[in-house]
Amino acid sequence: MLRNLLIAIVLASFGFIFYNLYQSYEPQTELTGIAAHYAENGASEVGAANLVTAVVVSYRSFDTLGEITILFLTAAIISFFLKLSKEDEDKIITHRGTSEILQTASALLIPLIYLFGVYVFINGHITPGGGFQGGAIIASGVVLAIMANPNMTINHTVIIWVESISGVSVILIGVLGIILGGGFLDSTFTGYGLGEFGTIFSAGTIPVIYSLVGLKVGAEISNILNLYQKSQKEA
Amino acid sequence: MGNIVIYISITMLILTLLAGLIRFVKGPSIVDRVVGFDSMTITSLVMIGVIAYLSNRAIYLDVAVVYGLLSFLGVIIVAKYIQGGL
Amino acid sequence: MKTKNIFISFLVLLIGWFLLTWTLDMKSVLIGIGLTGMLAILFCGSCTIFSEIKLTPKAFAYTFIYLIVFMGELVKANIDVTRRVLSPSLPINPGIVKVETRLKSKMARLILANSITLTPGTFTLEVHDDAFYIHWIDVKHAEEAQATEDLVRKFEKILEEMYG
Amino acid sequence: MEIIGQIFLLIGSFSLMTAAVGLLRMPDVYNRVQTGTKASTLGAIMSFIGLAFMTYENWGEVNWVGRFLVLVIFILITNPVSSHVLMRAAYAMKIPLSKLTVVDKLKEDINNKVLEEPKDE
Repeated sequence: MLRNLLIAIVLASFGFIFYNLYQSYEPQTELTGIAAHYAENGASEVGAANLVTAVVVSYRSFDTLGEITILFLTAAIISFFLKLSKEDEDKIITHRGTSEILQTASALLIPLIYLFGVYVFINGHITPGGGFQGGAIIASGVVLAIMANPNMTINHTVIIWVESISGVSVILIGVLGIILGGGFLDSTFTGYGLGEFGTIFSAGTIPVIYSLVGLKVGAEISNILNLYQKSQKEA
Repeated sequence: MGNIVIYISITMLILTLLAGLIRFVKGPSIVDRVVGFDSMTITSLVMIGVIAYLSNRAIYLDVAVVYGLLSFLGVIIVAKYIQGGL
Repeated sequence: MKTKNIFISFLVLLIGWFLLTWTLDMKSVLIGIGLTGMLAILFCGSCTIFSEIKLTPKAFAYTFIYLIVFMGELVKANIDVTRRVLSPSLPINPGIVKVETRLKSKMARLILANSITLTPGTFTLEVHDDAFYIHWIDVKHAEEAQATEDLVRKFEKILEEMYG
Repeated sequence: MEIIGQIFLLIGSFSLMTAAVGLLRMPDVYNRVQTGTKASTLGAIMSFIGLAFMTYENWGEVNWVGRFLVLVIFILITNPVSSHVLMRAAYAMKIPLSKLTVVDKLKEDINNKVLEEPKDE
């Protein structure tokens, strides 16, 4: 009784707070300062139909580089704490067998999920989405594979190579931006052109950078998933 | 004429969401809750479709595909979890 | 065999790419061909799931027939559910029955299970070798042979033509 | 074209509503999953087909049809599979069947040792 009363009081006070917030909210009708510059010149300077992508990968791509680094550090720390012993790696999980229907359906769906993830990060500049989202979709394909077959192993060497090569390539493209464009990680090279607005080869190097980011994110999250799966203790 | 149909169907979709919510709150077992939630997810997929039609933006449908994928994975993970171990 | 797997997966993925991009722009098509080829080589070398269908005109004709039969059953299922749910007395008579299938191909079994799930009043609950355990909302025949005749045969005949 | 789309959309939302009513009225988990899955699958498919028809004016420039087709195929594959997995889990949890149940062959086969018992940890 008392518990329900407390819950009701908390809900009511939340309602009060949100009502006040809603009452005093006045939508901003005009963009100010740098936002106005992005909104006006984003399409012509960068050539991306998706303005968020223009900001994330071109104007503010140094931030994105930092985010990738944070993700990499997270993966490294998790793999440090979940360090596998030899018997963990060879362990065979014996739960109740997975349903045959789920196994077949996952074999059917996994290539399609990968295709969708690749589509999301290659078309990051003309559709909603981008590198991080595409990488997460690829990792969800890995989740489905693990669900359907608990004893699946992921090839560590391949993941580490994909991750390192895509990470280095992002930096290399950034350095190329200093030479050919206006600065580090500038996505508009002189002489390369922006391409036709709204097609797949527009917006300079954004599709390339996003593909590399997507591969890197997908590989890192798959690695974390694999570690969790293997270090799971028998229930 | 067109708008009336859209309003009617949106009303029905909201009723469906409410019914799913009731089942989600009430449902005696965990499976009932998951079923209610799944029904709510599918209804929201249709909602996203209707919203995409109303605002004339086809790219919202990509969001619907991702949402459907995540709900599918969610149901499977919960089902695996409640029968012991992932 | 492996080449056939990769090639058919490549075609299926390419159709998916066209559905997603919906353009015949030269560059997009070329990128799609490259990507789907890479995906097919990397992930579909050993998956037989796409290539189990027989590549004969007859099989394609039966695929078409199957789609029509399936759509009809789906609509019937919905009318059935509506009738059951909206009638005040809730006319249900549920139970779990066992049926046998002759199908061996994994894809055909998946399609059969999904079709049973989406047809009036039946739901695949458990699969064990050749036995499907089906939750039937309105049990008419409890014994195996009769239930198989009722629930499985109409799909199985067509699927056998498609997948052999 | 537009009229066809609207009819499809109405049928679809009505099916979704039927699914919801089924979720509320049915006596046990298994029957709820049954009605829920069937009606909501058909409802979603019908609504998407209807919306695809309703956008016929700009099929050429914008990708409506392809995305709706992807959604329809995706729902047709995943929805029955996820419900099947869920119902299997419910049976493994030994959630009791409704009192109206007349026959349970799966139980008989588990008792006769044809099948192994689903482990509930």
